[in-house]
This record gives sequence, structure tokens and C-alpha cells, in this order.
Amino acid sequence: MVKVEFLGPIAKPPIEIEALTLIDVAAKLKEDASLTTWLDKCAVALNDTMVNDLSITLKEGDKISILPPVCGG
Amino acid sequence: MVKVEFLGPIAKPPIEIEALTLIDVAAKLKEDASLTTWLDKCAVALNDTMVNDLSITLKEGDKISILPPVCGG
Amino acid sequence: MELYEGSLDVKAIFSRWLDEEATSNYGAYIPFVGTIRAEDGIEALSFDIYEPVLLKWFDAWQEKAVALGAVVKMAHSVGDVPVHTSSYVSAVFSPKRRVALELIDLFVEDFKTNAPIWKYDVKQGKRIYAADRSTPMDGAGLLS
Amino acid sequence: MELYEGSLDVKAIFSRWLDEEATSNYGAYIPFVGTIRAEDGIEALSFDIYEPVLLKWFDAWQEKAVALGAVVKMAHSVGDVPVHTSSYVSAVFSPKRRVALELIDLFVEDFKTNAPIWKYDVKQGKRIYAADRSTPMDGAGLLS
Repeated sequence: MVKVEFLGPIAKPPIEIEALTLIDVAAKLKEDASLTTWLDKCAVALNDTMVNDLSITLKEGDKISILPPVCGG
Repeated sequence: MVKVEFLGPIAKPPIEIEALTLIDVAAKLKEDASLTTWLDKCAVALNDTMVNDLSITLKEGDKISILPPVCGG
Repeated sequence: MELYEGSLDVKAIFSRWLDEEATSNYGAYIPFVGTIRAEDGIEALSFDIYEPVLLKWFDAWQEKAVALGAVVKMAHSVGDVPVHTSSYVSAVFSPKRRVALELIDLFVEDFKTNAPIWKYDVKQGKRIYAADRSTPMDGAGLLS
Repeated sequence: MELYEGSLDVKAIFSRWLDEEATSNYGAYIPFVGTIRAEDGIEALSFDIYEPVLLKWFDAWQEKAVALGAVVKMAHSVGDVPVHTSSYVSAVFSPKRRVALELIDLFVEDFKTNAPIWKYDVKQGKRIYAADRSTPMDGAGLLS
């Protein structure tokens, strides 16, 4: 199981899912209609490091963070 | 008569000369050997406004300032 | 990297950073102070921050700065920050002015794009995500 | 435009400028603080200023800033300024960060080239013109 958390304005509680790679995570999240408008704008961190590669192999307990568009300052 | 003052490191007292234009001022200053190394690096102000034109007509009492290379900060 | 609940005490932060580097022999110190503008009838802005990723983002900038002989600093607010008070201060110290002027620009601009901070307008006590002013981070869309 | 004998009280200047614009609704405040580096065995730097031309130079910049919706400020030392203390603070306030970041860069760089200020190294109490670090002003050589 990996944990997926949704940051900032997505305002959705974390979920736990089975996933071997981020491809599996993407497939799972696309089933959730409430995320439809978010996914194409969101970046992804794996265990708090930003990632850019869907094929990374996940392991038990990994934390995946979904980061919507930002505006600090 | 116009007054010519030498600013900063030139360390030379002001002089009064007869001059109708800055061309006359240039001719006069070139006679002074102590200014030889300065003139090509110095900018000029007429009555505290920076000028870029030798042909400006001067009038009695004008103040000409000779400004050597700067380094504020 | 410093995070504070509510408005920043800008004078205290500026002064402390100056003191911290008082004998570091830097010739240029450039802070950037971001203050909440009164516009569109807002009472305040409000901020969420994801601190673990922010710290990594900041550490990566510190490495870049150190490679240039410089140092960066940053403070940001969490939660509500009323108009005319400040939510963000960042700074560069560097031996030379060109490095400092170029670094503060890059640092602030990358901050706007890649620091994991979410902004909300506060109107009549309600928090409204500033979607139109927000920027997808580098790599956005990976899961779409 | 503020001139002071000796080192600047940077914290006081920063804070006063912040207070002066506290309700002007500027979103960005970028000061540039210039501090004397210990190098080449100097004890201090020393400055001569020709104030009438400096004021005109500053007023021309203020006009440019105001045309962009911004404002500039500046303070500089006259006379001796010991190492690790500051001789120069300038600042931009602007509604928007891009204007502020671009303006502080142009303002500081033009200051270095065209503000009528002469710098001297102070070594063993002697004032030595910093010829190698000085720049001819725009229009230099007119009389040569």
C-alpha cells in the first residue's frame, strides 16, 4: 500500500492504494471525478522529493503528494 | 568669465577663465599639463547639469564642473 | 528558512539577517519584501505551506548560492496575513553586486513557480483559493 | 535622497522607509545594502560627493520610477566608512515584483556609472583614489 495525500486547495483526505508505479497511481486517481480538474495542473512528490518519471518503482509505505498550482509571496 | 571647478580626486582649486563655448574651455584646460591624464576620462556639468555638446554658448558667471571617473556604493 | 504564523516582523527579520552576516565580508545584501496589497476587497491573504518540499527547494537554492560565494535567506507566513502587512521576505548576501542582483531575481521568480505554497483570498472571513494567480509547478501534469 | 557623515544606520533607514510606505499599497520593497568589504588591507573607504549633480541624477530616476508606478529611495555616506559597515542603501517600492526586480537592477547599475561619487581606499590613515575601480561617466572625454 502507498499513501496519496492531496495538498493545499484540493481539500481531500489522504487515501491508501495498491500501486507498483506512478502509472498505477495515475490510473487510480483518474477514476475519481473530483480530481478531474486537478490532475493536469498538479505536480507530484514521492516521499517529499519532486518527481518527473512515471515509471519509478514504488515500495510499501511510500508517500505520494499531489501539489496543485502554487502562489507564494 | 566662467568658473571651472575640478571635482573629487583631481584635487585642483577652481579657476576663472574667459570662454564663449566649451570649445574654449577645452582649449584652455589642455594647456594645463596636470590635467592631461584626466580630460579624456572626465564628464562635464554646466551649472550642475550634465552636458554633452561642446558648442553650447556660455554666459558670464557660468559654472563648469569637471567630473572624473566615479565609484559610488 | 523561517515560517511564522501570521504577518512577518519585517524589521526584526531584516535586522537579524544583517547581524548574522555582519562579519561575513559580503558587499551586497538585497532583501525582497512582499506585502499584501489592498485590492479586490480582500481583508487578508492566507497561505498553506507544505514544509518538507519547501525545505528541499530552499536547500537546493542554498547550494546554488554557496557555489556562487553567496547565501540566501527566506521567511514566509502561514495562515492569514492582513492587507498592508508582509508575508514574504527573502534575501541574498554576496561579495559582489552583480551576483546578488541576478540571484535575487532568479530566487524570487523560482520561488513564485516552485515553492509549495498555496494562496487564498480572505473575503468576509472566507478563504478562496487564488486559482487565477497560481502557477503549476515544474513537472505538473505527470499523472494526467 | 539622504547623505550622512560616516557609516549608515542601515536598520533605521530600512525601517523608516518601510514605515513611510506602510499604506502606499506597494507589494514589493527591494532594498540594496552596500557594505565595505575587508580587502587589500584597507581600514575604510572614503567618499566625496558632488551633491547638486547627484540630486539631479536622483530626481531623474524618481521620475522614471513614478512613470512605472514605483518609487526609489537612496542614502549614501560622505567621508570615511570603516570595513564591515555600510555606505550605500537604495531601494525600490513597486506594486508588482517584476517592475521592482528590474528597476533595482537598473537603478543600482546606473548609480555605479553615473552618480557623482568618488571612492578612496583608506590605508594607514591615507586616502588613495580608487582609480582602477572607477568608471568614466556618460559623456566623459567631452573636453579631450
